[in-house]
Amino acid sequence: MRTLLAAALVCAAAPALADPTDKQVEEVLKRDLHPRGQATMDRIEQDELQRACTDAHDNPSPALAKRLEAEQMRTIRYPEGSLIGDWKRGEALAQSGRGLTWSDKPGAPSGGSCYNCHELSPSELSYGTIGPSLRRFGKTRGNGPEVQKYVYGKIYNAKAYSACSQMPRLGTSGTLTPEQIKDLVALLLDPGSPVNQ
Amino acid sequence: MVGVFAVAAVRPWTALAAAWNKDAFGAKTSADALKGIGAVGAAPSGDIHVEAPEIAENGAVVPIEISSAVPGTSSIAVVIDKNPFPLVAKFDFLEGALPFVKVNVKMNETSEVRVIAQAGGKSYVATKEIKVTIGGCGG
Amino acid sequence: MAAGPMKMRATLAPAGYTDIRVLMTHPMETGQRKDADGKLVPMHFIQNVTVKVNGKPAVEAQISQGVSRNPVFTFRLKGGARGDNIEVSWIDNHGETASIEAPVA
Amino acid sequence: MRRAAAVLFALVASTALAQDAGKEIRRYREMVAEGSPAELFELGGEALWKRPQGPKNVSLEKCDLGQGPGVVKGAYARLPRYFGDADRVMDLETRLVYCMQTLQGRSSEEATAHVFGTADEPSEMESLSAYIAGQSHGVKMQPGISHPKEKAAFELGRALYFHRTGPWDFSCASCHGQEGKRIRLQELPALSERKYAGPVAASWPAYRISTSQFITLQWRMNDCYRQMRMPEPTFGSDATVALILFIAATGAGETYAGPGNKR
Repeated sequence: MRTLLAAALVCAAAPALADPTDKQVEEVLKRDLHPRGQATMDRIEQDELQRACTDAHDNPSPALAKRLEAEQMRTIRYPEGSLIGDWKRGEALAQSGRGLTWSDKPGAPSGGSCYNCHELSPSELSYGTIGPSLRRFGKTRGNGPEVQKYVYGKIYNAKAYSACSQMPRLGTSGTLTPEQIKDLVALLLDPGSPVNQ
Repeated sequence: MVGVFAVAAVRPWTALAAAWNKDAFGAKTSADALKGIGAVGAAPSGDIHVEAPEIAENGAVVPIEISSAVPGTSSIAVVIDKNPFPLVAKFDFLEGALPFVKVNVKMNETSEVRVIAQAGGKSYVATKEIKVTIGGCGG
Repeated sequence: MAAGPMKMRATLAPAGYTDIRVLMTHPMETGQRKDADGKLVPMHFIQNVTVKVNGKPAVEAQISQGVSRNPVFTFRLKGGARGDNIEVSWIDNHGETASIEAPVA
Repeated sequence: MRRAAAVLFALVASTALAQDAGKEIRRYREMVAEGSPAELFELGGEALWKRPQGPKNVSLEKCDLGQGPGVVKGAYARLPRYFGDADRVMDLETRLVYCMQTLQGRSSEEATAHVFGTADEPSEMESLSAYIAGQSHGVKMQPGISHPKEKAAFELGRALYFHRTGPWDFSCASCHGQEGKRIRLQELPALSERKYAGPVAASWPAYRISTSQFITLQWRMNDCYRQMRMPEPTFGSDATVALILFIAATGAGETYAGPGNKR
């Protein structure tokens, strides 16, 4: 493990700053974090959306939110044909919290981490509550083309629908493949999925 | 609460030759484990009290507190159906001990947990299902 | 990690029994776990635990790899008096042993 | 009970089933906390504190944790704080590394080579933390918040807490930002609020049941950044100390109740 106590002792001479700016925080992160595995230093650079949400404490003005959402909407790529995959594979993806960390194998398929924040299948009691419950999602909202498109898009880039959402942009960030996202759409919408029982 | 603490000293095992029921602990089914400890046909009993959470967020540590109100209880055993080796522990209570024990056990998955009390040559059983879940991010 | 420290507390409970809580440092390996290099860690677990009061056995336990790592047990003795000597000892499947003694407080 | 139950938070559950699950999980944690092996790590840490080590072959017993050389009682409850000799704000582990360097003559690399232990190889740092923190049990927590560098560290910690970045756009507040939320079954305290930060600060460091390992706040920061999909925080860096001070100072006034137990 790399350490920098000695370096930190030197850095401590930096002047005290009240309410550091995003740029200053970014400089601190560049100094005090180091790359490990696939977690490289470029991840420290904020994009425009992250900066806007940080500055707004995740509560952007309606006008700003609208502009950010429109920009994010343009990142969504819909595949040809059906948006519904295999709910069984979707359930496994929803369970898995792996992917993109320095301890995950680079290139190995990621999971969706869905149960970390959402209630889905009734048999899984260990679910998080940061996001809304998705129980009976397809049953209450239907599973026509419009709903399919919405669910696919929401998983692909949640920020296109809510600018400062806490949900990762799972497609835009390259976490999940289009096939995987289709499997998650099936988990939510397929009448045979346990989510809709 | 004031406790008395001491640190262990490694020393020769001084008890009588330690007996370990290889057959019972090596059994791969609850039925064989029960046979191994002579508890086939144990009668269900409401006098065995099993205090355990219905859901454990980690199968590596599942606390179980057991006491028996069956008169003359001489031993308590814990058998977990879905574990690769179901017999987890057997406690023999000699003169001076109350038929009580609290212990942390491992559970591979959600399972029935059987607690066997033996008294006067007879066996009694209480069962409880404990669900094992994932506690945190899973990463 | 092999056998490390043990810790014990023996107290007279108001309800008239002696409460013994003992902590043991032991890996309690099942023989099914793989280490960081992907190699199976051999089975290594405590098999017998004995509680003695003033030198006389009161509880004799046989346990398996199904007991959690760093085992903790609570036992109760009928009655008892301050100063009674409590000794808890264990032996594992490698023949390693440890024991701890303390008077009832 | 001295090792009374781990900190538990009100749980807003969406269904009756989930409410029962929450209740049962609380019961589970209470039962586990009664027999926490944390005490074994405290014993191990005390032995390490007194063991001569390093090129100078001396123990850490003369280490100044902020209350004077060798004073361990109550020291943890006053950390992190500014140390004039190092001219920097330090948390417990950063200070221990400093003492290992200055008293024992050890290199920073050697002293921090194995700071995060495993069940098979517990770390010296974690055992020492268990011992020292345990010596503040029952003491009111008052980390340093008056020196200009303490104030600057607090402001930096708060800014880091809300700073969104990385491939998943996370800040600390993404998870620890609202009341009554959880990840899986794990409650997520909103650490920017006094009523949540206090009990949390008062329960670290802690024994982690799922890994049979003793964990510290430096470990917690490290693993949160891992799960944020970010690069790794350098052990004892100003960023980690600033976050720890932000949480500790936000929760100041709580009586230290650890070492605790975590899932």
